Amino acid sequence: GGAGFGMVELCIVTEEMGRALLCAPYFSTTVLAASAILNAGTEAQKSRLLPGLASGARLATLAVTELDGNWDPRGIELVATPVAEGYLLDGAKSYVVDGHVADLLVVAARMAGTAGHQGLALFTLGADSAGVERRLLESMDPTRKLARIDFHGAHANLLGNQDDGAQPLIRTLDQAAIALANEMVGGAQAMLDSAVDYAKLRVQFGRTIGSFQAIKHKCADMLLDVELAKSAAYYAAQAAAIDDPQWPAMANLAKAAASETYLRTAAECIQIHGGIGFTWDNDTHLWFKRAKSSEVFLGQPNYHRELLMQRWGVCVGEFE
Amino acid sequence: GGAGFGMVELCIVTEEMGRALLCAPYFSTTVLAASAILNAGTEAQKSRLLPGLASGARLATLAVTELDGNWDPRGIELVATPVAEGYLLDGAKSYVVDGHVADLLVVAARMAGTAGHQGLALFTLGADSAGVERRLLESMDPTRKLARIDFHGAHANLLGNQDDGAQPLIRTLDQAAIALANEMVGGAQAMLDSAVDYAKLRVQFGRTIGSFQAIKHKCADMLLDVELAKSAAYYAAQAAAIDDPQWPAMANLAKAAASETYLRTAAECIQIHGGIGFTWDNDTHLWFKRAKSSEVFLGQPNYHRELLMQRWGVCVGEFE
Amino acid sequence: MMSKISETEVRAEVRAWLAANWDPELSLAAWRNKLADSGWGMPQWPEAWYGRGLPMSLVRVVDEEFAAVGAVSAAKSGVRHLAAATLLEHGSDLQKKKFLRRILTGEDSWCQLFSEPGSGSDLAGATTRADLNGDNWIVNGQKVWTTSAHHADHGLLLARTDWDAPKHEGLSYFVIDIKQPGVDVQPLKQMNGHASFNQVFFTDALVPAENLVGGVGDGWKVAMTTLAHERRGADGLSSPPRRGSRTGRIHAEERAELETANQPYTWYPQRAGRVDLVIERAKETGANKDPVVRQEIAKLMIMAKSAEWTARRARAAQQQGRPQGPEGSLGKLAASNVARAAARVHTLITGTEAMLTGSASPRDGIIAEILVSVPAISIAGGTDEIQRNILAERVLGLPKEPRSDTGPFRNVRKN
Amino acid sequence: MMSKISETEVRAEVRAWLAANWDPELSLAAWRNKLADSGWGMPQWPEAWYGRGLPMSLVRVVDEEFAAVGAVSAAKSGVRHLAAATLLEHGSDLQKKKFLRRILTGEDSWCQLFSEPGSGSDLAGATTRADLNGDNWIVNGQKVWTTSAHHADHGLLLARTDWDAPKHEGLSYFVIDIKQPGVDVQPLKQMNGHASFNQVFFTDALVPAENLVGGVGDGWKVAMTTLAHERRGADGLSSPPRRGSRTGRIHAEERAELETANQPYTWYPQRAGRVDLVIERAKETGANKDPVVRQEIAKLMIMAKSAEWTARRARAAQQQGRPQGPEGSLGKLAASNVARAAARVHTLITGTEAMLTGSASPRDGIIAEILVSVPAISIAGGTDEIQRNILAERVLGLPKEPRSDTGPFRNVRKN
Repeated sequence: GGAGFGMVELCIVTEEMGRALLCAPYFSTTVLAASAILNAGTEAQKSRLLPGLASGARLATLAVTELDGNWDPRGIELVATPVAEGYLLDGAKSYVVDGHVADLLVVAARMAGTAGHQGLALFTLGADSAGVERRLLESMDPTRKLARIDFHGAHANLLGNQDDGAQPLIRTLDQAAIALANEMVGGAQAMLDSAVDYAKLRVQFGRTIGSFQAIKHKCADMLLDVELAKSAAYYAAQAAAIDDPQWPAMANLAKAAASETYLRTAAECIQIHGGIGFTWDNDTHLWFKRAKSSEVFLGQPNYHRELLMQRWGVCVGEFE
Repeated sequence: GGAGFGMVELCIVTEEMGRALLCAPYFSTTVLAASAILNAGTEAQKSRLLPGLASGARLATLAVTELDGNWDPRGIELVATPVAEGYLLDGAKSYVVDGHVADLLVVAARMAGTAGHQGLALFTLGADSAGVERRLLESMDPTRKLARIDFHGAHANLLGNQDDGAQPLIRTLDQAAIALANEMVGGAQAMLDSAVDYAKLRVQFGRTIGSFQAIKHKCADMLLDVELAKSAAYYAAQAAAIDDPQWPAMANLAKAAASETYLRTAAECIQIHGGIGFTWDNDTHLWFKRAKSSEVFLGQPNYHRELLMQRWGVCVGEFE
Repeated sequence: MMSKISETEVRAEVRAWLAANWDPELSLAAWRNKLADSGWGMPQWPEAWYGRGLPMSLVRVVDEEFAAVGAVSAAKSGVRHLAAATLLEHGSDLQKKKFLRRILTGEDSWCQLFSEPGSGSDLAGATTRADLNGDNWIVNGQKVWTTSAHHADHGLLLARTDWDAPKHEGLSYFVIDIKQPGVDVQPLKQMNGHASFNQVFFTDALVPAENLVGGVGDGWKVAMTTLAHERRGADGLSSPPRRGSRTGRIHAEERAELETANQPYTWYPQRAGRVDLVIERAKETGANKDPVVRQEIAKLMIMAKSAEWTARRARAAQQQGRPQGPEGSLGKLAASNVARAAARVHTLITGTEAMLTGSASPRDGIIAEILVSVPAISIAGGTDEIQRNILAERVLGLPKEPRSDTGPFRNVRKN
Repeated sequence: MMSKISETEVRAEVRAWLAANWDPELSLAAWRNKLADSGWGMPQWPEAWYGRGLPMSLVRVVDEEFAAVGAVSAAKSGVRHLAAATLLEHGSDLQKKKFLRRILTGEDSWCQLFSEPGSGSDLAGATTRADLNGDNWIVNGQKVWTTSAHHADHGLLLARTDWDAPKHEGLSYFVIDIKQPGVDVQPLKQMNGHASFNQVFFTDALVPAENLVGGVGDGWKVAMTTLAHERRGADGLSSPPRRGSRTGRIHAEERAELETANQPYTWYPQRAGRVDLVIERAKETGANKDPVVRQEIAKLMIMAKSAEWTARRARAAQQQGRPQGPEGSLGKLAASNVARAAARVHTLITGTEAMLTGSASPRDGIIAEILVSVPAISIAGGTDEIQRNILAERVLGLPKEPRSDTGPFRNVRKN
């Protein structure tokens, strides 16, 4: 068991999807929702909910962030009120990946009157439940669809038991950060390959541009950048898989490393392509936009760097 | 009159000294001490103290920082106690430029029981006064000598009148930052020139290394870097000269810009020289060490950047 | 003394002429034909060609008088003024006669046909061909990055006329009629959704022999004139603010003209990173409370301000007579660094919202447009790499690289 | 199965031999001569040459047994093992006979004479000349960056013997006696105050013809062997920790030997930036309370950790049989970036105190030594620029640049 059952396999898949820029709802259903259910759910809930997701029969997603786009669970304001059976959810979530198409919603909420990590829990409900209002957002990255979801007294079930508090959610977000880091290094590798291929093809001043030191050295730096980020992403996946106590910190490290690398590599890939790389018909911009969106999705690099420092005890962490 | 009488001229001199790495006690006597006297002193004090400094008959310096190396005047702890005539100074100063050879010391101190900017004032005394103990520090930069000075009830005179408070000191430090920024861009220009000259001379693989794009582009980036820092340093000097209300913020801007540029340029100059650039007999390291020491002297770049933001009102400044 | 007097004279003369002729109810074309006939539209042009041969110092006086009464100037926007400058320097009398008047009346618009898919950084590597057949040159090939070709009447065409000459010597320069069957103009959509440029395809397009500008093989030399004026234009010598009311038929027509002219450029401020928005955004989002963000803002502002003052120093040097030289590349390179840094800081400030675009996203989508437009600034108008070469070779005097594109162009490696 | 058996055999054999022969009261030389005679000192070497021809997999077993009783190993430090590896591969029997035994007893020390003032990045551009005169080669020229030449007995010399051959084909490889009048060794002081290297001047220095390693003109090929072993050595294959007491004459002698061997390298950890000190320093100075500093520490640690794990991935790949290739340049380049970033962060943490040096400065001067040593890491052992070329050409397969150093070396441009 442990945090990372199947983490390495999961990350091999996300890396490939990042490389090929596949738009399947894998991240929302498997990386986010299924992990949340695995981390928080009772055995009964797991066996009721997971098969449908695994078979692809149902799509699911996890709703954490709210309108302020804050990824720190302590910022969650959506309220769950206990009723006869289950809970009523009131509030708004945003930046919910595939939230407009998901059949099942896993929602992070807090008990009325609680604050910080106290009183946080995960809930599940059908996306078509009464009191659920979904709106597709216009996202820069056409390959990662986002939705805003408003809850007006929508009826939901508690996932697992309430005294687990924030831990299952935090663990899910850390796992997702590792999976995303691996997706990003896949994309970064694709940008490096594309840049190098073009540099070998494109001729200016009677030479392939790849024979100019300016381009050669740029590509060498991209290679180093990508190799380093890959090492971080792979290491974090391994650490989670073996439940190394360091693994949550490694999630922050990998996410920060991969974010910077992916964006730099995508930008350099456009630069090496020159004007053509800035055109719509050249696909490079799709990876660039994915890199941009991945940079802030699940938290910006500086957020993860600060978390890393706190988890390493460099400063007194208010985080955990 | 105004803050910047002669600032432009002063900065032309410091830029040249930075370029040639002159080790005259100009910065301590003219930039620091004389400015402090001009900013704080009464007419009588100016006419008594300045001629000797101008003629070079006496060396002087300004003692601000203490053992913690803090450049924020609010951190000053050295205490001045009023006596029958004058004051007694008790405490320690460090990183005092040319403090070991100066004849006249200008010392920043606070009245007992005060805090923050309140109760700060400048005092003068002869370096040979009773209760003054000086020790030359071992400084990385052999061209900028530093001393620690301990005061044990040393008798000193108040410079100007006490209710001016911290303003003359703050103004002196801002002027010094501008002068230092100009000194630094002079040094950076010297490093650029040296790198370019060597790149035109040195042959590897049957070509001058200056014909390789890796070196050409490095030099081009150095040029841009130096030109930008120069513009900041010159602009700040001008702003101070005409007493533009923005000038103190420009001091922070110029100091931060020049610090980063000087260090980068010196490091790249060593890199372009290769192994020989790392040897003692090659003078490049003298500029490198001056760049390193100038980076933190009068406050690190991040300190000045934060001050800039506060003075621009980007955030509520606790500074002024 | 001399110039002092003639300044007064000029001022009196233009003032009198405006008093007698300026009428906001005229059509744009009618008014500008008056300007052409009188020479007041382009006073620095020679008297023989719609001008009055005045020195630039006095042109300022004329501008001031036009501004004072709010009179509309001759058409100057876009490639138009590059065409005029090039034709004045290298064109035949016939060409000047054919084209100059309708350039300054604004009745014709122009586009520049230099860049090709295969020759971006390497402009002189153009492979669009022009072959002389009787009285006509037959043009075949493709150009790209052409602004406003879709409503241009004429194009400034750089084409290869000799494949055995070295690269720079086999090019010729033509004025080509865009509105002919052999010319196909297609819009080119960019990653930020705008389509500011065109691709232009030539299939046996015709250019009358009389439209060759300069001699056969002089194309590169003539193109240099066009590019020099383009660079100078980039400095943006702005006219004094116009006084007087903006009502009247002519102003409506002029506004329409300007709108068309500016349409391709609406995203250019975003391409440059919109440094002007950074501090406002930090305050409105509360990001200004984060010391880490403040450091990044400060780094950006220091770079941007220093770049601004560097440009100012360069202009000051020019006003002291030093010609605008390769230092231009400093500004270009600085602009790239500033724009990239600004995009980073805007992301840092905007956070998760940076995943959104369109009118519902921050600042009506302006922030999103910054993020997807900045990549163009280090490419358009000469890549950063080209700028570094220029600075290294022409400012620092570092040696050129060994060339691989000498000898007959036919034998030079191409795409 | 086979190797399983022989592992047991080997373990028994070496254990028995050690039981019979290991004696901490022997002199270092006496003990190591026993090692040479028995072949247990270099079991991977051929039986003909002081070894036992064991595969590397079994060498580990021997190391373990030596460690178990705390027995001293053959001399391996410094250039010595490069000399041995090179001679074993390219040396004549006479040369092996002359040099190998005293290499592994440690009685002779060696230095490497490749780099020259005029050929740093371009090692094959060496201009130190060797001219055959009867039975001797006469050597004239200068070498630099030579570690420990001042107490070396022999040098591995790369010198030019043919000026009409192309650059790489005109070099030959020699073993030269350093302790002769024609060889003048001068220390070379660095900007950090250390003098870890020497300059070596040759004035009609003599090399007996029998000391030519490989054929005339094979110098570059032979030097490649030396450099390959140097790179592999850089990976640092560490032996198992030794058990047993450290008392006894032999251990004292060994400690002295190691001290001399390591003396030039005391500043190398500082050159690499001492990332290990960063977090401690942040805590002891209170800089850890500044979120801006924490961001910079995090950026550094992320880079350093990622570099560490990248090296680990490379080693893992090698253990799966992939040869240690140009990926080595990844680690070299990463180390430069890490060291520079570490120097920045140490400055940020140390603040004004960074103006000081020497024993009264932070960490007894270690911090100051970091700041003035880091510039060496991007130069020594191949500049960052060279590493980028290697990565671009050998890993990414990007084309080489047009060469300017072909043809007879006599005509190639030099310093």
